[in-house]
Amino acid sequence: MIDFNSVTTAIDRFLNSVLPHQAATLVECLIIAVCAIVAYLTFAIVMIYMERKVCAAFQCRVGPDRVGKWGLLQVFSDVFKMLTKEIIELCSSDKILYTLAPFLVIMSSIITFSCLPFDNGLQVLDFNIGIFFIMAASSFGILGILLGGWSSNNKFSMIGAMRSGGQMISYELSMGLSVLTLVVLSGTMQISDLVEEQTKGWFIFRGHIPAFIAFIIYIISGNAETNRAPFDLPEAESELTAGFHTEYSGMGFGLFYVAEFMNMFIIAGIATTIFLGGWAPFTIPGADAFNSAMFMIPGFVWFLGKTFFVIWLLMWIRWTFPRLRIDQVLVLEWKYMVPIGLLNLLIMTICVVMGWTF
Amino acid sequence: MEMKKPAIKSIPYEEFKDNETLESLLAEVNKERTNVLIGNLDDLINWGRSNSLWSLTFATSCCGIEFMAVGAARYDFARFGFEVTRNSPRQADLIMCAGTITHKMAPVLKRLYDQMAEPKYVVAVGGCAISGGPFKGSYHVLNGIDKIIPVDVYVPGCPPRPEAMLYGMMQLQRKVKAEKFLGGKNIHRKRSDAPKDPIIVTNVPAGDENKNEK
Amino acid sequence: MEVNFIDIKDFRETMLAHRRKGMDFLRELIGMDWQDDGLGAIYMLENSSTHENIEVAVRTLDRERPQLPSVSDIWMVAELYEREVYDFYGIEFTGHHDLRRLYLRNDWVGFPLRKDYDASEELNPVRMESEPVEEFQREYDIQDDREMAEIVEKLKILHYDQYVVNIGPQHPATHGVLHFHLSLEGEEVRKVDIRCGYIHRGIEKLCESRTYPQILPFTDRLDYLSAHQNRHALCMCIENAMEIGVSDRVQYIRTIMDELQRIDSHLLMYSCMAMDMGAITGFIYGFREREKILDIMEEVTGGRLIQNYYVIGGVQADITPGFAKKVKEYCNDQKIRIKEYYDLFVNNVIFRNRSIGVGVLSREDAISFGATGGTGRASGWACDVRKRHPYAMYGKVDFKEIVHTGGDCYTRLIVRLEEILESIGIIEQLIDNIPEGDYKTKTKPIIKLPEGRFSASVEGSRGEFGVFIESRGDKMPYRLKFRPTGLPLLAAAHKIMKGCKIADLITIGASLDYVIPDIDR
Amino acid sequence: MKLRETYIGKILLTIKSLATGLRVTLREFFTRKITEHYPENRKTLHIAERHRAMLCMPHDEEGNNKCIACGLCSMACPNGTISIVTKSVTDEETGKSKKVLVEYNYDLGACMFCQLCVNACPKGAIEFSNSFENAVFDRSKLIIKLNK
Repeated sequence: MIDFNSVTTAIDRFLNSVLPHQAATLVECLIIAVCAIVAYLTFAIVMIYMERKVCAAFQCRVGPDRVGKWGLLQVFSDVFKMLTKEIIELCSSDKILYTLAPFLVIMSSIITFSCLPFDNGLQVLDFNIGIFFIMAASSFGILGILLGGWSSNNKFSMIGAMRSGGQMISYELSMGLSVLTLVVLSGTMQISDLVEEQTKGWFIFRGHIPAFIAFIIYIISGNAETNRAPFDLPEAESELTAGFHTEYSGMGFGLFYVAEFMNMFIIAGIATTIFLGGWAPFTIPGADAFNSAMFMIPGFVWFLGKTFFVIWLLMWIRWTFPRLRIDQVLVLEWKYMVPIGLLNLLIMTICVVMGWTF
Repeated sequence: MEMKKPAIKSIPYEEFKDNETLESLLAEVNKERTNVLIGNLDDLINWGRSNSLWSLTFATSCCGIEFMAVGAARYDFARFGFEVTRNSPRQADLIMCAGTITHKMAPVLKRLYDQMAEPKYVVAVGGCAISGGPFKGSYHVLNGIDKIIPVDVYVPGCPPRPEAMLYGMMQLQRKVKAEKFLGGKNIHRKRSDAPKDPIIVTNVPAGDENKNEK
Repeated sequence: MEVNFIDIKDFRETMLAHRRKGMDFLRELIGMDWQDDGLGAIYMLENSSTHENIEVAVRTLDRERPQLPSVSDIWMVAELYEREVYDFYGIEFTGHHDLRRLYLRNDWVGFPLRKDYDASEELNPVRMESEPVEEFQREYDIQDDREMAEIVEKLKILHYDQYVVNIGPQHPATHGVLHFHLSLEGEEVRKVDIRCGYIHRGIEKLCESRTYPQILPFTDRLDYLSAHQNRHALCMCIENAMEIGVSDRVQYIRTIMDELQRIDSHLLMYSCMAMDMGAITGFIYGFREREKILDIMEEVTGGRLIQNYYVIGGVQADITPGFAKKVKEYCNDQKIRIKEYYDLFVNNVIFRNRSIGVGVLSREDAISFGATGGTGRASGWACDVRKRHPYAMYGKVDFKEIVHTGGDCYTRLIVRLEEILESIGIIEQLIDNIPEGDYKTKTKPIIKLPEGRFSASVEGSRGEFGVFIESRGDKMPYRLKFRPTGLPLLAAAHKIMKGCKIADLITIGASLDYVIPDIDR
Repeated sequence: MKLRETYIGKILLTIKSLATGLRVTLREFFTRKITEHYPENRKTLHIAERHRAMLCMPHDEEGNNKCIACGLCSMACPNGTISIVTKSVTDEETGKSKKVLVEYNYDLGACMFCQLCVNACPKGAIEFSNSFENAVFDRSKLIIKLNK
């Protein structure tokens, strides 16, 4: 198993020898920031391309294939066009909040993005309350959407913002419950320990039934958290033209568009971390020969493979179901997801206390 | 640096129609001398803009159904990168005016055009948008949308086939590639035509309380 | 068709008498300008159970302030019909509680369909500023002593401090350019004010200055999803008026083509309903089958959406040899594919929750609004013209008329999907035994209809489409009126959409399946 | 109480109906795509020969056409898209003056492809072709001179 800790400590030692301590940490922070943002944008581009190709595959058509070899350069041309579009300043909107909104959404998704365990040492933030921090960081993204909707002084975006507020805040609850169930199983909240624990066996297998139910609840509430169909009420095309980002043009809209895709990547990343064992390879307790073969494959390949499988699952759900109405969204949350989540938490604690987990 | 003839995949340059107007556009663009760096950057931006033209879902009558058929599985304009049809004029690059524009619809179309972000384009699809088509003599029909907004490409037909619409979009791609973006297309035109005070659709009476309303 | 005139004095009593005798379906209200005989209106009434119909007319000689008693309290659809006649002829209907122009702008000068209307550009230039939406409803009611009714501005349409939203002319889910002017309370819709006219092209005025063969292309562009049926209605009306015999082969071809167009329109209705409710994949699957029909149509008629296929006395060109094989191949494939729609969208629990019990239209309302077609049949009213007044081959083909009693959005979609299977059944009965014969009977180059009034009606894809021609014997009609299949649906929508949520408003609009150019003409 | 009303029943029915929907899209994910690649398949593209995309006047080898400049087509057209310029020529043998076609202008932008002109032409000089690639940048390019 390649351990990136050695690589990072080597860089740290080299920098400290050359520069004074403060300068070394500053340079390290700069390197990490640049790597995080570059990784963030490349994943965004890969995600947009994957979304358009997978959506086309589900709809028996071909998707972008004229720009570049199989349409690979399509998203780059989208990025160039988005950068060169004029940003319209609205005469009667709340200027400060209007420009602040996209950055709030982007900031919340970059912070949560950097908590994901790509490989053994490749993790930017690793607090001992890791999962709890992710929950907190991902929830102030809602602020951005609410501000964006309210400040653009457009009645449709106002309705879209109110809908998104109601929906995302209530689905934080069931997402928190399903994560709590897994924390009960694993016993720790630190992400690296969580994944370390799963090298012996993924939690979704070790936690058998309650873990699987938690996984289903997590996928549904993750879908609602990122405003994707069948919960895409805030930017429901056919009802509110373009929902909360109706008045945004150029890069303002570009930030919302990228943040939506990256939130989906983060939800899939967290699902892989706590359910499917992050960068931990697939191991069967008995067969050591098989396990050692599995350990040959590097960690981040495991992590990205599983994440993109979960993303494919989310896209499958998006391109099949019609949209829910706002009262059905809330009824589903408060009457079905929260009770089942609480019951599941109870079952999991009983299993852990009695030791029935693998 | 010379701006070369815009090329479209798998259709040779000669087989396109109306190359003369394109050549005159190119000649006008190549008048000033641009250095190599800006020229290449211009080409890159134009390549990006021409391959990702997002159209506004604007369909008033029969051509709208063919516009949906172009978006559906068989002709699929997602292959060209136009897949994302935006509903809000702020995020759309072009208006594909598919259908008849009547006197009552003309101010709405003009307002939508004003709300779009620069650089914006207009494709007139079908006989009604080009010249009023079958309803040319009617009292309520506008004889061609080029009377109120500048039109870039005309796609004749009533309604034009989906392939003809794709051909029209490729013509627009060639026109986008033959433009000078830096110092040309992106200079903010002084919004002279933009209305000073915003058009109020519901004129709001100053606070008169009409009590008999429930 | 003969029309009996009633004196203006006892007009309302005779109308109430007709209504009590069971004439509960107002098929059409035709405004007329007989120049020196004054302005008037023709009412086509029908008894929804015995299918017996009467034509009644009333006229007034005064041309400055023509006034007729309103019947909008007897038949609810008359509310919109009378606004249309006011818009085109300037006839004020006393007792109508909301008489505004339906299609044209309020600052439009003159009444277009009057014979003495001058259509000069200076009088009505293209005005570039949107007009402010009018605030008050205008009601004409006769105070007891005075002869003439006065304009009384009463109820305010939309109050200023309500949350007023425009689901406006350009909107992805209005199936065209329809303008919903809503006042909202949170997600609930308090008050709906539907404004149309954004695609009004003045087709009926154009028809008065065109010869009969030149009028035919307009019918394709009215309701472009029942192009064949509309054209069939006009050709049938002209052929009946001039007693031109049409060969059996043409009757077979016309019936098959009508049914293919009906399947095409129902597929589009399913696809647009799926898209409006967020299932874009359902939309793409519906269009995949629809493309197969468009291929068959293009091979034979030369056009995908607008076909220009029927002419007076037959069809433009004979069917191509491979036609029967392709149609049979398509019908078998469609029977399998339709199961896929049920699995993907119709039996989906999200769709069922969002559409069952939403926008319920009762049977009496359906009849009073004259909402024919799939919408009427979903509310329990057997209003299929192919059964009421059989034409072409429909008398000799056995098919079931699908009538459900649910009346909500879910039933309206189910009725359309089952009608697709019914239409396939009809096509399969006809496709194998198309008789030999000439595809067009010779007609004189200049077609002149004899004096008199003629009408014909046909089952369009979304309702009964009627044609009424009043001819003075020359090659152009004196007055030509198309019965809009969509306008009654809009009147019904006006009533159903009160009190629903925004998402329901879009679902109801999609389930009613109206086509705006057919409403505005 | 029927299964449909109970709490558990609703959840099970929901899962069953969602699963059937997912199965349909999954099966579609792996089926062959039906998209026609328009610009790539231009050589083999099949357009119905009855499709009306543009009016044209067929010429035989020496370049003369069958039009006798009678003007029936422009009268039959509801939109006035056809305008004919003729000049009268005195025929040698009979000495009578005969109208000869100089210019046959056809406005493709206003045509509604209703085929009334082709039906009205006594000599069959004009017909509709199915070459649909006519999009242009300039409105005046849509007014085409049909006769060579």
